[in-house]
Amino acid sequence: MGEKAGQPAAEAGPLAEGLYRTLSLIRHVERKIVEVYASDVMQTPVHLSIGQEAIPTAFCAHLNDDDLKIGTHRSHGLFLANGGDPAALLAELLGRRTGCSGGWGGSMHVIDLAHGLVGTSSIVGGVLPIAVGLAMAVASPAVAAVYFGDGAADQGVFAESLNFAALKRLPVLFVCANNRYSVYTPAGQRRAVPPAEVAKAFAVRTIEAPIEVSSDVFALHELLADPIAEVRAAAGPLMVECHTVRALDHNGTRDDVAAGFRPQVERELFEAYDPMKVARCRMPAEAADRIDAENVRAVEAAYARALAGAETVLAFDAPAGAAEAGPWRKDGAGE
Amino acid sequence: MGEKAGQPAAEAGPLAEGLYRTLSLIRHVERKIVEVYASDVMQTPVHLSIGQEAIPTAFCAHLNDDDLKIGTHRSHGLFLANGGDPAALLAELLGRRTGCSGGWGGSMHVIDLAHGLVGTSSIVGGVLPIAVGLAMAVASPAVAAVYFGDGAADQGVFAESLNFAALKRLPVLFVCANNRYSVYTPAGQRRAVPPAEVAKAFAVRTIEAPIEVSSDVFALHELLADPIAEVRAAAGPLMVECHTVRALDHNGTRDDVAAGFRPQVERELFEAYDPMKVARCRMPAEAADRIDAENVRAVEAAYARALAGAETVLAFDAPAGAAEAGPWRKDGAGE
Amino acid sequence: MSNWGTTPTLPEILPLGERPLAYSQAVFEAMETALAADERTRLFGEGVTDKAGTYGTTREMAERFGPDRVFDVPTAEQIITGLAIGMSLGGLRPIVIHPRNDFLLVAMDQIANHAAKWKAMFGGAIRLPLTIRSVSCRGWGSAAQHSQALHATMAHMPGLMVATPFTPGDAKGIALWAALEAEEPVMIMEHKWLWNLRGHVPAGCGPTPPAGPQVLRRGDDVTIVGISYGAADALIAAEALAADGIAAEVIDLRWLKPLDVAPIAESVRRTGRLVVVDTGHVSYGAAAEIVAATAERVSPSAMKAAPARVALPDVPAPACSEKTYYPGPKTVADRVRSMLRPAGTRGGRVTTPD
Amino acid sequence: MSNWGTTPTLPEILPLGERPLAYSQAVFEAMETALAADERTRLFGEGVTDKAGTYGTTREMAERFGPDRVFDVPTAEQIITGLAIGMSLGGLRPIVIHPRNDFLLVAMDQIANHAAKWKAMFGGAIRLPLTIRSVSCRGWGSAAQHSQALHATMAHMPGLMVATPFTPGDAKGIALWAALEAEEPVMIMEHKWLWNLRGHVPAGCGPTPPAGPQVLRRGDDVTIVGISYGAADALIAAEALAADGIAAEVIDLRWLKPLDVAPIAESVRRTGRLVVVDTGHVSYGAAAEIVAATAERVSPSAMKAAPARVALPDVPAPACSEKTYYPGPKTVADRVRSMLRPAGTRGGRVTTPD
Ligand SMILES: Cc1ncc(C[n+]2csc(CCOP(=O)(O)OP(=O)(O)O)c2C)c(N)n1
Ligand SMILES: Cc1ncc(C[n+]2csc(CCOP(=O)(O)OP(=O)(O)O)c2C)c(N)n1
Ligand SMILES: [Mg+2]
Ligand SMILES: [Mg+2]
Repeated sequence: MGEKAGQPAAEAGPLAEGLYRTLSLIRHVERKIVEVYASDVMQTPVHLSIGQEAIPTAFCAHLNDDDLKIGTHRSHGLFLANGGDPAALLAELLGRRTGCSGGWGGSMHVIDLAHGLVGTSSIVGGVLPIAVGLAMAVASPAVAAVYFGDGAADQGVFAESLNFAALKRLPVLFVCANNRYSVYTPAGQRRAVPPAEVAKAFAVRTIEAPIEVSSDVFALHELLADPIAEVRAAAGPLMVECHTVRALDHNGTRDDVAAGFRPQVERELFEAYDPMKVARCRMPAEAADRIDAENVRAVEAAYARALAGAETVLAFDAPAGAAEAGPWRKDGAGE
Repeated sequence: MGEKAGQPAAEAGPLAEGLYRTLSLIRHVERKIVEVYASDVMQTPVHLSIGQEAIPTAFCAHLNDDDLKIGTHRSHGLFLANGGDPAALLAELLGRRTGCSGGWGGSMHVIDLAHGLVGTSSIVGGVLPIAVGLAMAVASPAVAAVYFGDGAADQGVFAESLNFAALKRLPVLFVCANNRYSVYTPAGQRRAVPPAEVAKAFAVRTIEAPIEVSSDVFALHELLADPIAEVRAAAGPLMVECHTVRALDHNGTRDDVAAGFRPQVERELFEAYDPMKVARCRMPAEAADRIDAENVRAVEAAYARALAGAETVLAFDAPAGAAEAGPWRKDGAGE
Repeated sequence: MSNWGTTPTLPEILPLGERPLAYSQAVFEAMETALAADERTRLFGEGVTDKAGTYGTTREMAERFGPDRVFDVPTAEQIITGLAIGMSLGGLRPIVIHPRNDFLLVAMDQIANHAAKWKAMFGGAIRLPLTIRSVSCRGWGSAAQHSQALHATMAHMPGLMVATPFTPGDAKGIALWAALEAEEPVMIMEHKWLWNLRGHVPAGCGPTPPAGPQVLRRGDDVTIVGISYGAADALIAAEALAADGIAAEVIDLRWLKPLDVAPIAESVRRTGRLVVVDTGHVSYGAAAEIVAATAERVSPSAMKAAPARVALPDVPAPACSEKTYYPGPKTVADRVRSMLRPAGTRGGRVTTPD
Repeated sequence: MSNWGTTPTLPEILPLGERPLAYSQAVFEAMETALAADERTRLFGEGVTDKAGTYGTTREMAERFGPDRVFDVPTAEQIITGLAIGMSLGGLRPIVIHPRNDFLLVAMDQIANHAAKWKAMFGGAIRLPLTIRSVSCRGWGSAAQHSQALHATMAHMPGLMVATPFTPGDAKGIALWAALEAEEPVMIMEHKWLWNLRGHVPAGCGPTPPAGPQVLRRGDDVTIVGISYGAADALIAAEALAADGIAAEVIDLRWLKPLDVAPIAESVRRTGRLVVVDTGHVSYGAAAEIVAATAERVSPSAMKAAPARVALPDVPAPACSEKTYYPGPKTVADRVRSMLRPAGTRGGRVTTPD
């Protein structure tokens, strides 16, 4: 998972298959979550990537394990596109000790240090300045990347982060998945201008990918190749605003359009720009089917492995005021 | 003080004299502060406006008592240009009950409700969103105005404030006195772009006044006439970035250039663009001298009045957890 | 399935009176009543106008009172809060909602440096009426950044009034008072697990100003002070203790600031024992203040046992293992029982006297 | 004249040892030693590289260690703090300075939602070593927004270690430990009025890990716990009390988190009396925790009087009338004296037992 190549995308061949494999893996993992979520086996608030998967798939394909990445509450796609083990993600959602965060994080807090993912935060906008700090810690040619939503760009710290990255010419890749919603509040009630305009103001190189491109994993991958290479070559930060659409509810697995929380046009957008559909149109059907089938099997196996992990059960008998180190030492899960 | 006219500035006549009177008043009040500060009679950290006085003088001349204003730690100029009583300001610095804030605020927290000044904050950037809230409370054609420094524009909340003002087309006048320093840290160590660029990104109408204009009270007053009238006519927010120079120390009355805290060029800038000198060049000398002399007398009288006020002495015997209302009820100063 | 899981249905632990309503419904009534009663009120916050309507408490208010008075906002807590402060200074009476306590931390500068201090900084020359509603949540793997109860942090800041309404009646009355009559910033710290709690709620517009703690249940063996949802744990524990012949007095704190400790001290002088049940972290939390303020006021000779706190451990909330993380009625009851055992045999879950 | 007034020169209340240094000089030594000892350290904050150099504690560091390791920043506390977090997660050991506690409120989200929780949120899979220095100030009309002491607010947040070094030796040793050895975020809450306090400071690089409170003076009549500058008031008060024949034990708290109450409890079991002197506001503050934690651990029968707190009133600091606003040695001594008077005649300045 998480093809690490730099060549331009093609409709067939290993690069295209690698991209499609990641895209399809994210979709299948999240379909699995949707399938089991009603049973309450996953007691954690899930923010699904369905509809947006091409974005992490495309940019992560240009990154490697030395690059440090950070994300938000909606990071299943980032975790998987970055090469994360689906079983570790599913185990985390199941509250297992084998989960990527030992069960402590749940869906919103995933980590994968082996692949350079230093964590994700559920405080909207909170990771933006942290990403800039990551860029001060990496050694060239490594870069830092932050994957966030348009809501995060509402926060003032977005401007602070752009300013500092531009001022010090830091290798930060800001990737904004603009689904035009913060929960159920549309951009029109929140923003005077799109996030890209703010980046441009700070003289940060900015790319705007319309939904036609953001939903096309091959096109987006190609679009980002040179700009990311330039960040790596110390050209300073890069902002990428990807227009996209969220297929399901902000949180959970409900169809929130059907439930009246977002307008019908959102559903139509997803129908038109479902990245899986778009990719399949550009792939040989045989290859796509084969990869999907492999992913179905991989996800089932991962889920079985995840279920087999022991539940995280913690003891909290630390006295008031004691050092925080205690509890997870006892359990052992976190050490 | 605080001429409230809308005509274009002229080198002589009541408008020009009014502008000069305010400018000169601010200078003379602050010279008085410099004179007495060494004696420790004012036990409060003073952030002087010397060098920057033309800015509040010019924009306040376009505002009236229904307009709500808010400022920062460096607000003596704002307080006086807005029509505030010099004796109330000086009494505040002296810790008197007759001070504009009853002695509670000191130099950084001045208020003058009669003239629409709702207060000032010493937390850099903190008043920017509050100003936007003021704009939601005023009734047209009144406007809200915030006077702040370039350091405040470093804070992310500056972007949040611009965004919301632009989104709702609120009548907010953002006046930034850009002296290129936050304490002793120059803009080059803090900012990738000047504050005006951020405002432009949010599609806020933006005016940049170079130091030649910002130091010329007549020119700046004229420059702002139409734009402020348009804010009043519900055209949405306006950002004015005024390039300027601080004559003395960030805080206190020392010559910080001589002391090596800022480079020599800052002193030269002040020599070249001292707003008092600039204004006097454009005024009949007789009028300027007459007004200065009147202001000297007015300031002496104000200082004498201020000194005559009773010192604020408070009692703090409220039990733990009691409502905060207690203490100043006892003293009476705050009621 | 469930969005953040379901809010638990509590047993009927409060008298229902003539007009029993759920807590969330009581808050809803306060919002609609305040908006109808005073033109100067405004209501806003993230999601206030969406179909979910802040857990149902603001549903359809925008349609009824117009988009100028009820509106949604950017995901930017500093401007949200600063807006409210400016509106208040300009003569309006804003009600702002931060849907989770955790988000208050983004707005701390506006809340604690500005709203709290404005009146004092100007010697009382200006007033800053402002209602901030914020909800503390827990459960369903909310995890560390979505589970905080920050009322103690707020109550430590002079200039803020801080309420933790527990009964539906208080939830309505306090919100109305804050929105319509208060002259200071009032933080109303709600708790999501109280949404379904039912109790008597007077009809109409009855603002209730700050008041001292209220006794929810009488008893002579131990005083249990509950803060916010802690009062539910306390009431359920008291019921269990009664079966053992232990009569617990249960007191709902209601207001952290202003704090009226006298009724608690009076109760403790009678029972000689104090347990404080809080929804926040134990160390440097609200329970510490109650224990300390009581200790200052009650002669040590009146105490039959050392006081105790039942609160969250000093560890950020994990997404997993919530059953062992959160104290509950059993924790409270066990704590009381161990307090009634002869000295030297004590032991506890969160705090361990040595 | 004076910039924010002068910092008072304290009497010699500490043993000077072989190497007496002022507190600010001790912090300066910690900074230079840490930068020299570990390539991964970084030092930044508002004004860190200017000629004033953070009250002298960072002077010329940029010149000596280079602008990549020591640098100035925008006036934007969120990015300043977030930078430090990211650097730490990326393997560096940042030291970040917020020159006043008040500015921490702008950074609360980064500090309390992010730095504090990162380790727990990922089950301990990652460590976040991070030193945050912040100074509490007072006096010279600093007023409400420039006078706060927010250590209790920080200590209430699990995941943060919080120190209030009082002796110059601790100021150096704790900063070195935080910068070079800690694996968690450590908040070092300094106090500007300690800058000139002199005491023994070991030469070289001697990091001192968290330790329990230290006894600064022995006595059997009352235990006075001082927090930060409160320990200075306590020591001076103890001297005055000695003249009256009252022997006060003075304990410097040192670390709020982790908190080791045992030595305090032990002292109080002997003296039967406790006064806590704090630099923060009294309600919901650090003194409450010390009183509560002690009360939980000491049998009421061992107490000869109710405990007491001497701290700031629950009112934002005024620019004026600071002499009546701040408690001082006399307040502490009076509180002790009234505690030693027979019951019923007690009275106090900040807290009034009823
Ligand atoms: C500081 C903060 N405010 C509010 C929230 C509540 N919240 C959780 S997710 C979310 C939506 C964020 O929108 P966006 O950044 O566009 O991400 P998306 O969910 O669309 O992927 C909000 C407002 C939060 N978690 N943190
Ligand atoms: C949030 C915050 N951070 C830091 C400070 C310290 N400080 C006081 S004034 C000041 C300079 C602000 O610069 P600017 O906004 O340009 O105003 P100027 O002093 O130049 O008029 C700073 C950093 C503060 N008061 N508040
Ligand atoms: Mg979005
Ligand atoms: Mg400046």
